[in-house]
Amino acid sequence: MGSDIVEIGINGIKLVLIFLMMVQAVPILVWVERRGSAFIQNRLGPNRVGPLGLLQLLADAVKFLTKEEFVPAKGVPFLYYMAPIFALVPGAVAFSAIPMATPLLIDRFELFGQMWGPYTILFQGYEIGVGVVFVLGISSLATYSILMAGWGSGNKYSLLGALRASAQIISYELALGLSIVGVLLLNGSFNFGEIIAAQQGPLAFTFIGHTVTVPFLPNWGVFYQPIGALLFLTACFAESNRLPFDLAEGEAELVAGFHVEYGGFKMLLFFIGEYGHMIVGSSMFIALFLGGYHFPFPGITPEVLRYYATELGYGPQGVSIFTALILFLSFFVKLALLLWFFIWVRWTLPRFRYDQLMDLGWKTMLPWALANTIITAIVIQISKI
Amino acid sequence: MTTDAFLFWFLALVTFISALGVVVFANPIFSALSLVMTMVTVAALFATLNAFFLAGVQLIVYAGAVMVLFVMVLMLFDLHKEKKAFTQGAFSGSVKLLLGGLLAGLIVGAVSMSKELYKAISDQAVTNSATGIESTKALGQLLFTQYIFSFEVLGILLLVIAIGVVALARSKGGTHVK
Amino acid sequence: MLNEAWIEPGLNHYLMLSAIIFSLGLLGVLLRKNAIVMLMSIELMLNAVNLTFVAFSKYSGNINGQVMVFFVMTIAAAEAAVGLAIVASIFKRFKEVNIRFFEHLKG
Amino acid sequence: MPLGGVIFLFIFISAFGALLLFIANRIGNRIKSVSDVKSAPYECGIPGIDKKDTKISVKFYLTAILFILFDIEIIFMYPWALTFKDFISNSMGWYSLLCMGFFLLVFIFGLVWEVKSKALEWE
Amino acid sequence: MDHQTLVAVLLLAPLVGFFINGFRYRKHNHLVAGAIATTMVFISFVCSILLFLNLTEMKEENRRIVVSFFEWLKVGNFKAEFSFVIDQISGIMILIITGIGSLIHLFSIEYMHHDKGVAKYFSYLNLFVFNMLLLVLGSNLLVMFAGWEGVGLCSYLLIGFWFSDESKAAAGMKAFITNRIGDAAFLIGMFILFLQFGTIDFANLNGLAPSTPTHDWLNPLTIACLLLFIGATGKSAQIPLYVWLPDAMAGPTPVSALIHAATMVTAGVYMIVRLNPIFMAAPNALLVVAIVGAATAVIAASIGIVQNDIKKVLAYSTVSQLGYMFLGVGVGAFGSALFHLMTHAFFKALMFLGSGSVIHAMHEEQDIQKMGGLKKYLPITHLTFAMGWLAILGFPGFSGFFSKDEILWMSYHSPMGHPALWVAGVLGAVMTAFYMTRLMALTFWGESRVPKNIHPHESPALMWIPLVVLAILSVIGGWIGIPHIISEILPGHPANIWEHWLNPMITKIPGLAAANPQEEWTLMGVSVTLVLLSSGIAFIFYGKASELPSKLSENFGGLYRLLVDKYRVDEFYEKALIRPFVWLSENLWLHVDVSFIDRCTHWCSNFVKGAGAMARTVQNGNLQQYAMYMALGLVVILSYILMR
Repeated sequence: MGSDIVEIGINGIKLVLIFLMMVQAVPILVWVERRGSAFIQNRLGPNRVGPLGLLQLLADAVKFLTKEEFVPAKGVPFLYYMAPIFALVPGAVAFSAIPMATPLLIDRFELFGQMWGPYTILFQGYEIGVGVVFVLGISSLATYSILMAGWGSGNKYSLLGALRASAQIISYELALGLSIVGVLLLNGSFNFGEIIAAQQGPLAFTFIGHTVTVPFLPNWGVFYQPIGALLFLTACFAESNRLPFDLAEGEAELVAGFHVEYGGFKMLLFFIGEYGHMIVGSSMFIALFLGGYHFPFPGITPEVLRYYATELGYGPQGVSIFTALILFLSFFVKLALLLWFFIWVRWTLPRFRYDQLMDLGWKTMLPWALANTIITAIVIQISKI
Repeated sequence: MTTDAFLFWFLALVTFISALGVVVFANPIFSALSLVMTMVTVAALFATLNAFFLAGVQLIVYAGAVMVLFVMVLMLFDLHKEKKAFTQGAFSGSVKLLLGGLLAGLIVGAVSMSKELYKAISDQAVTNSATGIESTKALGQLLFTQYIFSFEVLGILLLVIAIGVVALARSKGGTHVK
Repeated sequence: MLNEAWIEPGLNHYLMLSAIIFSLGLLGVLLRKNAIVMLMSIELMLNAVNLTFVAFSKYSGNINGQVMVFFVMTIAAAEAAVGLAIVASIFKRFKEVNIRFFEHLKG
Repeated sequence: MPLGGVIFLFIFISAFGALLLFIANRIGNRIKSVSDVKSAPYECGIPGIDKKDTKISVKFYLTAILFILFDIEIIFMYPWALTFKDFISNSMGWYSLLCMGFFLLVFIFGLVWEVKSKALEWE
Repeated sequence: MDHQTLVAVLLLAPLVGFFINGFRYRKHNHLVAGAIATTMVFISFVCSILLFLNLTEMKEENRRIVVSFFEWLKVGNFKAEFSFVIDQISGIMILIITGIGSLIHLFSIEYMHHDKGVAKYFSYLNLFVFNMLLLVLGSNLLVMFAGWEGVGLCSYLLIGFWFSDESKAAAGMKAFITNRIGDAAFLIGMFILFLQFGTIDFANLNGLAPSTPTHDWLNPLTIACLLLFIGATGKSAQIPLYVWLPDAMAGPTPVSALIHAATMVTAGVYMIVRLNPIFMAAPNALLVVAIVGAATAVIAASIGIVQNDIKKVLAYSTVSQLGYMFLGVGVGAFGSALFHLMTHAFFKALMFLGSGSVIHAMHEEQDIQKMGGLKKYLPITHLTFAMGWLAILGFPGFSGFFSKDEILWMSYHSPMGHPALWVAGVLGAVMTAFYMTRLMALTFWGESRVPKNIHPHESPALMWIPLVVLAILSVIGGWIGIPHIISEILPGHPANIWEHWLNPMITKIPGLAAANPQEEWTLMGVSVTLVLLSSGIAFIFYGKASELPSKLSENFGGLYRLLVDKYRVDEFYEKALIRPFVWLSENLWLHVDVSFIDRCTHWCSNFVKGAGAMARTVQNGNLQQYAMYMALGLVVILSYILMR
């Protein structure tokens, strides 16, 4: 985490900030979701509390906090309370592994009468060498929260919902895991940093000795792996139990799925978990297929930004902060657009039937992902990219 | 006490406690969740040993797949806290406990009395790379050259198991239908 | 006793930890009645062995140990799959997971 | 060492969540004694049936088992994907492709078999 | 393609055919199965040709291709590679096996097309070819033995192919069991060789063979050679183990042609030729080989005279011709024996296929008394069969003449030979001429005795094409091994390609004097004259439908009955070996087994029962207790290791 106490402290605070950022995004997203759905369905949505209904969030929070607290009679209290807490963990832990901008350089400074630094602070929670595997591994822990909730409630509907949700999640985890093999083949790395760095600049690749350059397109993974990107995004929808894959909730037959017995703040934590999944999925999609924090305009590279910052008269520390913030903005915009896409899809598409859902996962997406892998490998071998 | 040492002792403690939990929890579901915890801490221990890829695989395969299966089956079977979770028989029980203790004691004693193995060569080793990419690549190279036969055989084994499991799940249970 | 050298983790520490966890798993297999818990205890033992493999791999600088762990994980997962399928088909018919009950299935 | 950060985050989030729940518990509208009706499992209004012995489709754990097996096969592709370019630069690309090709063949055979055997059908 | 691939394809093609036809034998009709099987063997044939061409391009000193696939066994200093060698000997053998094999496969398509299990038949045939190639190509005795057992199995399967007929199933069993006796001896011989030389690799064995021959009967080398020869007598149907071969005619006729005439039965000869330096070091064993070979040649031929079943005649002829090969081997003329092996493969395969054609035409009738005058119905078969007839007679210019004459000459001329052996050989040749002419006369010439309800017809093209190819080979096949004395009078003095080719592989006979041309001409003249005379007599006897044969058989009734009963060898075996054995077994069972051993065992079992009752408390089916014992064992072993 760091070499001395201050660096450890900075990193710790950074982690907390990233987590809080994720938590804070949720009320905003809830608002966007409600307003967005209203917009799509041609109604008004929350508009009474505060301007544009923005303060609705605050009112909701207060309402959640004052809900009455009890454990269902047949429930297992420990699991009942553990489940919402644990719902928070995988999303945040996985999200922290994804780089959001270039690192910050901190000059030497004085604190407590001692000189500290210089430090290089990564614009991510922590850099993991095998980041892709790490994120997949941590995300796969999300199933437990659902299973614990389903079991801990002591209700057959919630248990059934939990089983359906987890069966769905693991089914789509196959397609998810397989759809990124193509990206791994192209990059030969599990490291998000390296994968993002490879997507810098204009679209350029070597095909059987010919170098092809498309100056107006960025060198993003989505252009190399369109099928992989599509499958990945679809699997992300299923992984976060969003419509059109929200079979776990199934209002008609399961009344709300695994969190039927939950209310108040515990329910909110589940919401945070679900949005956390969306955020992790989106940012992983960005990192693998949409060039990470790089701008969609091939001309604006981090080097160019650094050059501008130097021109503006910043020192090394200032340059790094300037660059990182601008790049973070790029990342943030992509994330926001993708999250909007999630919401948009949710209110546009109807729900699948459960057998259709399983068929899609096992019989459509898995074979396509396999085909994608094989074709990618053969093309790489032939063209020796 | 360095960070490494702190991490190790912390993880060792959590691993021990959760492993103990697997054995002593009367409710199988708690046992299973305890085992999940053990798996996660063992993954962390792998990471302290610079086997990052294996740590990830441990999370995906064990924590994310195998234990999900266990928990799912336990929930499907609707198994609650068992009144008699342990086998009866005070004598054999104590013998078994003694055996377990003896085994652990013997190994721990033997290890603690032995000298540090491999201390000299551990510095320049390939497994010591910080990011784990090199060791993962070396693992892949090895897997596809020296262990290629085992690899392919494993593929076939998995196929056989997939077929067998479907057959088992289909069976109405037992060959002697009365 | 608790000097600096002892606190700093080395190969021995990992081996001891693995031995202890292995013994716990063994006790689980020996003492628990529930067949599923026994299977889980076996997984625990396998994990302990994996830890040994990785520790040796690191301290001897030989990656072969990690490949072996990879295989062990695969086999363990496969074993769990088959074991659970068997227990499940017995449970479906007899509603029983007690290991002593399985003795009545012979012949 | 990123591991420290991960563990820190794990513990921090758990503590944070627990704290939130604790606060909600303190602030929340607490009832002295929860009535049996209120705490009964949700049953759409009809009286709850105590028996939890519901028949749950065996498909769930069958899916989970098949998931394990296929997941392992996919995990095996990761080191291959990682080293594929190295193999190509050692001009062993076709060899690597062939090794994985056989593996994938077995994989595909398994998948096709499962589909054919209707193990993946959800009525 | 490199040699490794070629050899792999050569070996695996028939095996693939076996699997394809074997797994889907209910689905394939005769055309599909036959096409697959024939193609596979033909692929092997092409590979053999390529390998052989490669071989001819090599230098004469190291003309061998060794292909090693993997280490098969390694126990102590015993090491066996799964490797194959192609040299002058095996190069020719693979050509014969795959070449004749593909012709016979082709023939079988039409011959077997009525049969239900035709795909099964072809799969067995392919398996046989694979095993035969294994036998021939193996670079050590173990691989050879694997093939040796494999061909035995295929022979058993194919003899008993129509196993619903009990006698045919019994014939298969008989072949299998008789072979087993030989195989046991072979195995022991192999062990002795390994003990003696520490290797079973042919190259090493031949290199280690002592240069000075041993005349000690009890020398391990002599014993090993004799044991190997017993193995050979089993496989190659020599006295005393020849009895299975005539019965083996129960199998389909193409099988008889391929297995029981052309290839498998020659395995014994091949084995001895392959190990010729070893055998040369044990002249006593070779003497036995020569005597047994000569005796077999005469006795089998004499039985052949009175047989009425067309295939039985050919079967005894095969036994007799194999006797010639062993005679050649026994007098040290390994090259000539191999030469005769090849020509015999040509003409005997031809005649078996011809007989198959006849049987096919006659609607499964095999009795030659019911044939006659078939010349006009089966012109092609008759013509080709006649070529085979001339070849086996040793008619000058035909292939059999060169090879048989070479063996006869060597049996006289070689220091290891003896005039008596020559006399026996000529006697055999004379009888061969007699019964073959009788066969020709009764089958093709003279008056038709065909029953009214049978209308013979010429076989379809798929059947006669192999006949024509084999007939051509039977006629010209001998010209690659022209003896010196004949080549001297021929224009251009064609060289003896055969001898030249095999020269590096064959041990020279020590003390071989230079040939006296006059002597050789004389002997050749005598034998040819006698043979022609004998066939002339046979023609008069049977071709002219005279009374002479029946008169003769009346006058020499005892001898005739003896011959018809095949010297009563089967009965003798029944009385002398099987009955006493059964008697001994019964007595042992009644007096030793029941009254003594059973009591001991009962006591033992009671003891065990008592002990088991005590120990049963341990074996209670409690899994966890078992695991506890395992843990206990672990702890004990660990503490022993630690406390040591």
